Amino acid sequence: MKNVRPILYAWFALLTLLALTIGASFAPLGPVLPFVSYAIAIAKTVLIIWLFMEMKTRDGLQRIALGVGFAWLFILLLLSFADILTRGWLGA
Amino acid sequence: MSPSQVNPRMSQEAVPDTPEERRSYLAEGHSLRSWLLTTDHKRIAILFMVAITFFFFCGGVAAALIRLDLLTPAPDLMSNDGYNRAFSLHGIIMVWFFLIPSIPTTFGNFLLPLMIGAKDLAFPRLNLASWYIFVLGGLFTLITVVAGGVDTGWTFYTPFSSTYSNGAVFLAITAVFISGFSSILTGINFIVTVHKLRCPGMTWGRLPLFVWSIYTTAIIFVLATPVLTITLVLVALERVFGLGIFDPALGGDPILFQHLFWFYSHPAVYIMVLPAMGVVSELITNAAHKQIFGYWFVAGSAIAIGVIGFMVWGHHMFVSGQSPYASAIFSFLSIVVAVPSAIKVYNWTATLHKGEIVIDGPLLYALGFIGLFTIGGLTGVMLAMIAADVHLTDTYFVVAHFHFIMVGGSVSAYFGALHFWWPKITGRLYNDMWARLAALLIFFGFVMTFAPQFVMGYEGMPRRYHVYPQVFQPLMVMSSVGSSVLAVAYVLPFFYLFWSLRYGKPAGPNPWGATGLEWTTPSPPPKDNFETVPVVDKEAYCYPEQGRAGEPQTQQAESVDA
Amino acid sequence: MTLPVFFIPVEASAHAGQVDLLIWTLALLVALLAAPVFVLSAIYLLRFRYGRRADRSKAQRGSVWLEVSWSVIPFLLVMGFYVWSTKLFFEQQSPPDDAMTINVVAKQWMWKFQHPSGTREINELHVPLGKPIRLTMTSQDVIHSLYLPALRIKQDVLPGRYTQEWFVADKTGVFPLRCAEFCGTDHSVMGGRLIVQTPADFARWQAQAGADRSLAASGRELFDRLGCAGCHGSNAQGSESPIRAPPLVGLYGRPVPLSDGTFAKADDQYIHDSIMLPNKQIAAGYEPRMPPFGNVLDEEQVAQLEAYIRSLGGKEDK
Amino acid sequence: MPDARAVQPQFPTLERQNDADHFGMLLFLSTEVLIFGGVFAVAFTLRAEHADYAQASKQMHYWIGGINTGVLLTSSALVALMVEAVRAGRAKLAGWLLGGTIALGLVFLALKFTEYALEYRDGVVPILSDANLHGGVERLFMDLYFVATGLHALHVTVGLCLLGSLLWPFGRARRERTAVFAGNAALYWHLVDIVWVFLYPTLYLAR
Repeated sequence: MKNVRPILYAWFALLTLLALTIGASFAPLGPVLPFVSYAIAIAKTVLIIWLFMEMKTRDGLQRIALGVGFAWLFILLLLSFADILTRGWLGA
Repeated sequence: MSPSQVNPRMSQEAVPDTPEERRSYLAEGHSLRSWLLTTDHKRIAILFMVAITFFFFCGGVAAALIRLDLLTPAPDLMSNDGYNRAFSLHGIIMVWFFLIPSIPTTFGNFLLPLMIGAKDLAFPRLNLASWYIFVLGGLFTLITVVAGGVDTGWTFYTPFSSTYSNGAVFLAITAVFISGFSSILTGINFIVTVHKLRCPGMTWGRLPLFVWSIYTTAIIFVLATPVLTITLVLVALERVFGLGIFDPALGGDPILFQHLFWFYSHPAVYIMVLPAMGVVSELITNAAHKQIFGYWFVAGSAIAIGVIGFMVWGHHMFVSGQSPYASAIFSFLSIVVAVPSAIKVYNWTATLHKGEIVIDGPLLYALGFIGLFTIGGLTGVMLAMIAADVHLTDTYFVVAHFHFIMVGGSVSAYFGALHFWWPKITGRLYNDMWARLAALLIFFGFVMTFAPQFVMGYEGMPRRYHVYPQVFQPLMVMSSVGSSVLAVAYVLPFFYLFWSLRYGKPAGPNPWGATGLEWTTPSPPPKDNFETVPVVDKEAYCYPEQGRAGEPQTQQAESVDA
Repeated sequence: MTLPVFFIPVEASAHAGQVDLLIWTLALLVALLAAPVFVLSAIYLLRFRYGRRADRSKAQRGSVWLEVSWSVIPFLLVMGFYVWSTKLFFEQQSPPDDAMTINVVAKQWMWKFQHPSGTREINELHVPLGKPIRLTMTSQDVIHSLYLPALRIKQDVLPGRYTQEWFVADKTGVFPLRCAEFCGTDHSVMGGRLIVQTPADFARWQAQAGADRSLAASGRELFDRLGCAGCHGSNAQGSESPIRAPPLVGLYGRPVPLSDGTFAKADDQYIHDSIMLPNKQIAAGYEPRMPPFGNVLDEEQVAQLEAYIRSLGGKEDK
Repeated sequence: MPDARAVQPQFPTLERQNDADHFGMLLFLSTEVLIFGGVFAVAFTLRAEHADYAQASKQMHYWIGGINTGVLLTSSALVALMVEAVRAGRAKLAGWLLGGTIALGLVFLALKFTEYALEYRDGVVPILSDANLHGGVERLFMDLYFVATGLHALHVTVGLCLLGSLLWPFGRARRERTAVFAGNAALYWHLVDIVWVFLYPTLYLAR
């Protein structure tokens, strides 16, 4: 049971981040809020993947197997938003 | 057989026509139960083959109805709704129940473990589950037909599919949704198998190119299908419960549906064509009896197609109301993805150089693939040009373009694979003269069917038209006549192949003098494939330098006593 | 009847000629790139077929130079076409400012056109020769696509959104007009005619076809009938009571501050959405009180209201 | 449940087999990422297109969502500890940790359905009870809310079934095979957690 301590630290960090994200949603951040919210969500995800899902100790292949899903999601979002955000730039 | 019917590519050693000493996978049991509960990848491949052949003919009947109806510009055979249902079912069945599973689930399933020296796939029970899921999806398709069919086209564009269509959209979506899980499970199974079950010595650089292709296809299965799954769920919810997601009347975005749909459906085209490319690499090298030209370029281009293929979907949407800037990006990326395809075609041509080429059935199918795929691919480059696409998209030009790739290309390769590995699967040799005849008929019937459609499309004939302007009738008739030739050519192999099951000569382990590990096993292979774990010490396609005069060898190490 | 193979279908605009040039040059490129595959395969099949004596020594197993050259050269060739075609496309996407706007409403299974003069027609589109025409299009139900093969243009027509295409016809005559996006039962007969006339003929036609009043006047009438004046003021100058609503005079084409701190340009799409889905974007300083008219109005009426609001002045007064 | 002796014939060693199981599970999780990715693509797109899309999230019971996030994060930590315990051969401790995880999963579902009931009472459920839904965009938001959380709840249920199937053979927890299965079930549970980590700011905190 040598990995207990990192798991507990991670758990503590996750709950702190949760408090932070709730707090941020009440702060007057305006249009910056989504970026803060999702940055915190990504930080949480990294903690879960790295420590809970043990990607820290896994080989490259297994990291790729999980990472590829996120990478492809990024492709999907990036290119569909290339459309959605630039619509209507050339007159209506 | 007369000498003209003897294939010189085949080894002429006499094969004793006696029962195998070891039992083949086919002899492991003859009960229905022994087939339906099998976990043997070879038997599951046969199960898939039976299922997709059935759907191939279902989709073919729909195609025949369409072509028959289009003989005249007036609506005479079917009503408008009937026609819409016919082409929708043709598309749905052919795409999801024939083309996508065609080569991966049959030859992929059968050959992948054999080619890498494994006893089975990594998850045999999952493999069987994959077949049952596929059959369940197919069952829903048949229920859809009974329930009156569906009239959305295979693309299910919203808001037509979610709100306005009067067909059995929910059932059709359920059918495709279910079959998607079959793809995902097959994909995971193949990827894990290639990574974890290669036999000793089978390094990545020694993998047969068919394995590279199937591996890339599996990656696309795993990464593209989930997006289709969730998209179909959303459309179904919108249809059944009236939720607002893509419905513009509620503020939803119908173009978003097209983005999500084509994120799957464009890579799906590569699901159809990559395995075909793998087959052609095998067939060409064996016919030329020569190492492939540029192994790493051919293997690498498969991966490149698989990855870049995910970034080009927007070229289906140049006139959809997509932002012109996004269109410009997608147009550029579409040109980029054409490069690895070109590399493959040129490498196959170069492989023929200085080969010792036997022109027989399998090679003719492979050449048919190369010719039709080249035309289909290059017209695809034309369609990637936005200004040209604005005129040509949604016309018969596009119909011709993708049929050249998916039918002319992939189906030719499927038949090529069927002929090349038939002796391995069944242990019998067929009559090659008939094979050559069928291959030529398929090629010419195909060109006659679809070449006129390029012209019609350029002249402004939109696709999915039941009633069409009189001026197009001559070309339509030509196309319909061609399709009847094509129909005969597709049926023909079933006769001589089934004939060979009973009357064909026994094949022997390696009738073509090929190098892959699958040819070191008896034909048909025993249940566990290999008696001892094979060891590989040679690269793929290690054909002797002296051509056919040299000693045939396989990738298996000589020193290992089997 | 002769087979209409290898002929260039009628071109009714300069753009059509350019697209044809592009397509035929591309066809040439296709032939050029496919030729090595077909010719060399045939030669090799003959020269190196089994049983024929040929020099098979020193067969190459690969060549990086060859690989690079046959991937880079075609790629650069095609990149030239990319620049050409994309430039052509962007021209086709940017209508000139003096274009005459015709509103197009598609519904299952017909095309409706409204001229600025108020003339309406169904499945027939009369346009004058030599004048830039902009079609502002929307759909009442599903996605359609307005395809004018003689002009080599096509654009999907979406529900809830405006899309546009534009052209200058340079040949008089009657040309086909088709729906290119599958839209249901009678998709294949959802067509019509594009009739290009000389300006004089066009004026004669318009006088004959008649229009009781202009689009803007119809819009004004609608504005009164729907009771818009109750909130927006009888002359659309805005009102403080009983409910505050923004003034519409001088609105068109201006940036509008929104409640979330951003700005939106008061173009046709903005006005359309403000009528049909008023909660989508809320003008700063006003309560979201406006009822949605999505179930009350059809797209033609919205176009009339827009014409009225345009006529009240604004930045892009046309 | 396969045990330590069951190396399937296609694998040369047990280690390779375990490796393959693990690898297959990770690939499967990638497909799950993309399934939920489609939902997020819809959420982001609609938010980009409608200025007041996020306004609708003001009426969510964000504190229930917040507690639920904490519940899931904690259960995730417990299941990670459980895997450690199984590996260390401490079956009894593992059993308690597993029980804790499952209990927290059930708490999550209970809270989730309480929340649905509250929303029904508030009149913000499209179609069923939409008295207090103002306008199309709010409706659009709530539609996606129910799709996304419903799909997530389904995954929580599947995850609970997976973990629950560990309970019975737990007497054999010390065996290698079970540690692999436990590890894979835990991976699934972590992914369900990650999805929620993104759903929470998307649906509850998007003011």
